[in-house]
Amino acid sequence: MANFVQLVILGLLAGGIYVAVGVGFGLVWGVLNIVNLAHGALVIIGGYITWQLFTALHLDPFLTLPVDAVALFVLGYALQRGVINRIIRAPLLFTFLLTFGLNLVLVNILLLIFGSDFRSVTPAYAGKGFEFGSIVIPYVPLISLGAAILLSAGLAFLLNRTRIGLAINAIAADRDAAQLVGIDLRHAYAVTYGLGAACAGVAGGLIALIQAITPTAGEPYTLQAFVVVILGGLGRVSATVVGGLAFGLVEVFAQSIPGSGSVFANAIAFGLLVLVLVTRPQGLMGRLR
Amino acid sequence: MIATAASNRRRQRIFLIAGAILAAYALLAPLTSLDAAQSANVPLLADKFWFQIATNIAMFIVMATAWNIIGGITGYAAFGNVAFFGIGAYTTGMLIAKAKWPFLLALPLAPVVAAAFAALVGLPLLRLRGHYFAVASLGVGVAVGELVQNIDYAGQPVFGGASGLFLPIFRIDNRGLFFFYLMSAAAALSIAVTWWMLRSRLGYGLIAIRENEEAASVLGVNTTAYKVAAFALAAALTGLAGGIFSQWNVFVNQDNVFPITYNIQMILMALLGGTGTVFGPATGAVLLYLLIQFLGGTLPISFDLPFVSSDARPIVAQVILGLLLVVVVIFVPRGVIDFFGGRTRLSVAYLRRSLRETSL
Amino acid sequence: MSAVAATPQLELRGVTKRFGGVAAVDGVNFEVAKGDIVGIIGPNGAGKTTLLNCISGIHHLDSGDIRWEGASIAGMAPHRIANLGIGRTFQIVKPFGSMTARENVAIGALFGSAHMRRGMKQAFALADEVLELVGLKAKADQPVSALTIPDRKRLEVARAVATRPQLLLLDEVMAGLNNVEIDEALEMVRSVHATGVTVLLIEHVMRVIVGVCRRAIVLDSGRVLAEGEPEVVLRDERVIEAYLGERYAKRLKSS
Amino acid sequence: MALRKLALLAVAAVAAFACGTTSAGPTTGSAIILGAPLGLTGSLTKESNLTLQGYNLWLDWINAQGGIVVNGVKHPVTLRYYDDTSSANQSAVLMQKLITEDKANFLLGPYGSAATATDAAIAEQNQIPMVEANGAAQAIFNQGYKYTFGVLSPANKYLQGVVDMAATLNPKPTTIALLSADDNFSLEVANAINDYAPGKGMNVVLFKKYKNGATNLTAEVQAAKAAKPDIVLNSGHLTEAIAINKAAKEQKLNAKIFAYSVGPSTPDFISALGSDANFVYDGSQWTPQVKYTPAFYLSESDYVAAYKAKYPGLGDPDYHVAESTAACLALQRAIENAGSLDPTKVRNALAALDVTVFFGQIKFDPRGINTYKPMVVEQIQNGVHHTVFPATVADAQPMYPTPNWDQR
Repeated sequence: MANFVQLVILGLLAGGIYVAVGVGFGLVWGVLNIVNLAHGALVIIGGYITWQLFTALHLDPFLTLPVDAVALFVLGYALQRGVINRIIRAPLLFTFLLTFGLNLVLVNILLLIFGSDFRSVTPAYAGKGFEFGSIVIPYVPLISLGAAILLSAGLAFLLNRTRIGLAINAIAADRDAAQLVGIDLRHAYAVTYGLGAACAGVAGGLIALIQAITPTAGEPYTLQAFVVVILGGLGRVSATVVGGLAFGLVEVFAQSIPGSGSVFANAIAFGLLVLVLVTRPQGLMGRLR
Repeated sequence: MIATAASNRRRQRIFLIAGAILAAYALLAPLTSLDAAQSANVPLLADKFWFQIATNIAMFIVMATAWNIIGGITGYAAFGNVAFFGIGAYTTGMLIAKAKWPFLLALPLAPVVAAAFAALVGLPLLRLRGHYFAVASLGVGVAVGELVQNIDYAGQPVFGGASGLFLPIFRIDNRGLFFFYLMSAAAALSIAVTWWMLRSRLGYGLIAIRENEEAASVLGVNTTAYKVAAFALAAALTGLAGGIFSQWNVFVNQDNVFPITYNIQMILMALLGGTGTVFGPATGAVLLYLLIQFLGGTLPISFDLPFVSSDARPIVAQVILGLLLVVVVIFVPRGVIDFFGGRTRLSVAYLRRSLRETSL
Repeated sequence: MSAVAATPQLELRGVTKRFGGVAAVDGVNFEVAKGDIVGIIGPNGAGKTTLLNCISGIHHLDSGDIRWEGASIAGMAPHRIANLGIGRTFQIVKPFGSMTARENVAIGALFGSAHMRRGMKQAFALADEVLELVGLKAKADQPVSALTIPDRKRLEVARAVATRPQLLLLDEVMAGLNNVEIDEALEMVRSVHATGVTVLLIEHVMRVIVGVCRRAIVLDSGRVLAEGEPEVVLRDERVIEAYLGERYAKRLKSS
Repeated sequence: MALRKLALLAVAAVAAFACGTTSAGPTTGSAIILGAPLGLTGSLTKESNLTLQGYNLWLDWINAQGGIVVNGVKHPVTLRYYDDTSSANQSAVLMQKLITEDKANFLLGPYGSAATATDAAIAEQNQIPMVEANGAAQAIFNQGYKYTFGVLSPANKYLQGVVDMAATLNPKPTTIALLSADDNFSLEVANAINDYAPGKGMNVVLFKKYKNGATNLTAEVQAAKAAKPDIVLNSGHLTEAIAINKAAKEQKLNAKIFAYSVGPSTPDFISALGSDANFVYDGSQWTPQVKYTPAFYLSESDYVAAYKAKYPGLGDPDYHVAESTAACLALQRAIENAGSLDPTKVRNALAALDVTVFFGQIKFDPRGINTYKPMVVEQIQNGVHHTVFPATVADAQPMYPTPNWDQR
């Protein structure tokens, strides 16, 4: 029983990262209809910013998260405004192509700047945690989960309670109608992508705390973001939170299947994804639009 | 599908003839490497490295053209077609390495197994649309590779496991030539299938599905059957390429035959050349493959980058590749085949028009 | 011929379709005889299009049955229903954008009625015939994007006619057309009907119903409210007051 | 600025040319061309760069000598390498290019077992010897290929040294939890331990495979914790080693020995984990502390010095670098022994090779892999790598047992 509880906790904690990775991806996909293959690269840029600030200035990694967010927002805004906006009216698959190209550019620029060394952020309190009998709750993943939830809540607030958020929702509902009521589409699109990038940056900061990063380390996260967003259901921040936590749980429980269960973690996750898509395309939490 | 004026027809014919000449050269030049040709003092026009390049190009022509059947003609953005390549490769690989079948007997089963698998997963998957189908097919692609690598029975890997499959080296004179022509035949087959499709009932049904699935169904198109047929056909061709690859490459494992990057590359090629057309994906495959090799510095025509150290050269090459993709996507949204079709000319006005059409 | 009178071509029995908790079509019963031309009217949201979707197999029924020449077609896939000889158009036209007008119509000829299936060449020949019938012959080789709205409506009808249907379901083909265009469209419907096709059409434009239909069915909130000869039905006090409102009532009286 | 650089380069080139012609001894032969595909971009960039460093170190040295001596003639050496973007299939393309277009006389291996397996088949088909240093999976060597030689100890030896060492310790550890990535190399390492440990009186109480490249290994660590082992062995790569070490600390998985097949030997492991890297063991092909009696080339300490001079700021060379250099040395000595540049003669000389260099003994078994050189065991002590086993080459005692996490 204690083991089961521990696994649930580990799953939820792991899910924190997936929530952070998923919300930005889901926002860009849901609102702009862009499947952002450069998401993983944006995540890792956030990781490198956190690492750089931690190494050079000894800043606490969690305090660097706002810096990640702002820097990535600016980068994301510029990418959308300068590049991605140019193909918004092209067929869907073109966003695959374009963002794949962007991913290649970003990853290799990181490789030029930072080299291929593995970088990791390990603050003094890393590895420590609360203990309740045999159950352990480590600080770093716990704070990461908190940060991810906070990030999602902030994003939800922004989308539902602010002017630009309402504009973004209007775009998601009907782009052309949104333009008719006077929304500056180019700006709103860039803001949306910027927000997605900012979320990716925060996720990257958290990821630098749990693993060693290299310029190519972001690619798996693009795949996982897919799964998380679909599991939860496209179009709502809260759904992505559920999807991320569910994905963490699935992964941890797949790993703890005795024998070679854990090598099928991806197969199980994607199998589940296909199952969800076929039986309930709106996701666990989503509404059909 | 638009009627072209006479002058456009003429231009189109010129491009077709030029393409045919190029293809004939590519297919015949390797023959100059034969001993008989060499002893007759025929100049060497293509060596083993060029077969290797050309065989790879033919392989990508098959993959991109096959993807075009489901992704371009039917309009279902399949994102996991590499699964069929891998299944084809493993089918042939298993039959040769484990069951000791001869290669030419094992090869025909590669497309059959791949198509059967596609039909099986296609039934539920093809009910999904748009990005959902893309993601689900990607999921299948990832999951299949993982299962093939890790499935054990009684403690022993069923499909060679992580060590992969080593096939005996196919002993034949002029091995490189043999696989080049085999893969080229597969490429020609895939193009021929596409050409036939676009003139057949099947092709019209699929395009109707792409343009409006509901309208197609009330006009009597059995959409499920047609979509599954397109998916299976794409899978069969891709599986055939995989089957040839397995014996050509000798070594088969997950890294080799289920690379996720192929999913993206084959789509890139089809889009770059022009989706939904007969020759577009093949053109895209040739261009993108040569571009990648050119930037990698492996072609005879090479280039130097000023202010870039030799250490940074490969990295900068990747950055340039990425930038080129971005530029092409933005400025040539209908693929380069558009310039050869006779309807449009490459000009500043064309670039500006494409930019305006797709911009926000 | 007496058998035809005994078995209606199309028969709806208690047809019900719900979305969430709301019944868009609620226990609808009616029959259409072979060779008839019937109009369905009703205010927006009355369930007219949903009813057509039920007949053509796009929606699955929640309850009830639809019979075609005596045999149930409920639950059949749309293409099979089309193959039986039931063609339809969409209110919001759904052309195949990358094709020419001729190719659009050829799709109908290629895939339509199962027992009249033909090869590529005959299909295109039939497409040309139908294009002539609807008056689109001159624009046969134009891409759909070059067609005007009325032409696209014609194309929608032409495509359905090319399936060689025995029953044609028309979903507001006159909507958005001006008076002259409506007259042309009316002529088109009459000529299609004259080739022996049963027609079931949804319309908002009353003079269409009055002009061509032998019978009208009034739908409201998913239920059949009245049925009969158009003039009679439209003068029915209940219909006028409950559905058509003051405005239509006045207009009808003045006409 | 660029112009001045260019001028300097030109002067240097002229000078080098002048020196070369005067000091090359009696005669200078044609250049020997070596070829290697390497993953200079993509997921294997780090390890591939280490491989390239190893090749380049030898290249500088041999060309400073004037080249490889074949029958009294000095042949300078050129290395041709291309970026395979970490793709095994591209590696095959480049292999063919190196053989056909660049007319490479001999081949050096790429990084990684998948690329090595693919390339081995091409070397075999073209009958050009390939000496490789970075594909330890034995499956490659079980195919009867005659032209592929691996200077490194095969995968099954990787962690056996740790088990051997553990057997000498007091109190003797008796239980092992074995975690392994699911790639071919890692599984060979793990399977070998699973077979080997019982003979040394140790039980494998947990054997768990995980996905290669996994970054969330918390459930694996949890399972290991439940098994309460004396030894935690991980067979994987740097990424997974770091993830497991972090998770073990978080979840208070304590054991007497933590040993990882790959990872701790790279400086990145220590820089990523800080003091948490202490006490961790790894099986290593080579360490800067080993003491062999080299028949030629540099001694261990000179090798380290040469590395630091050429690549300042990177610390000591790790074993990827050393084994890559060793591959070049094996090839060099075989060419010298063959007294010919004929591929088949050099291939035969490689098969007959038996020489000791700074990397250890290089001798190939009939399959072509070096089963004669022992693996050594390293431990990180106070942030520094020390060799702790076997005793003959050790420079420190194992710090045993590993204290609990809260006392580290």
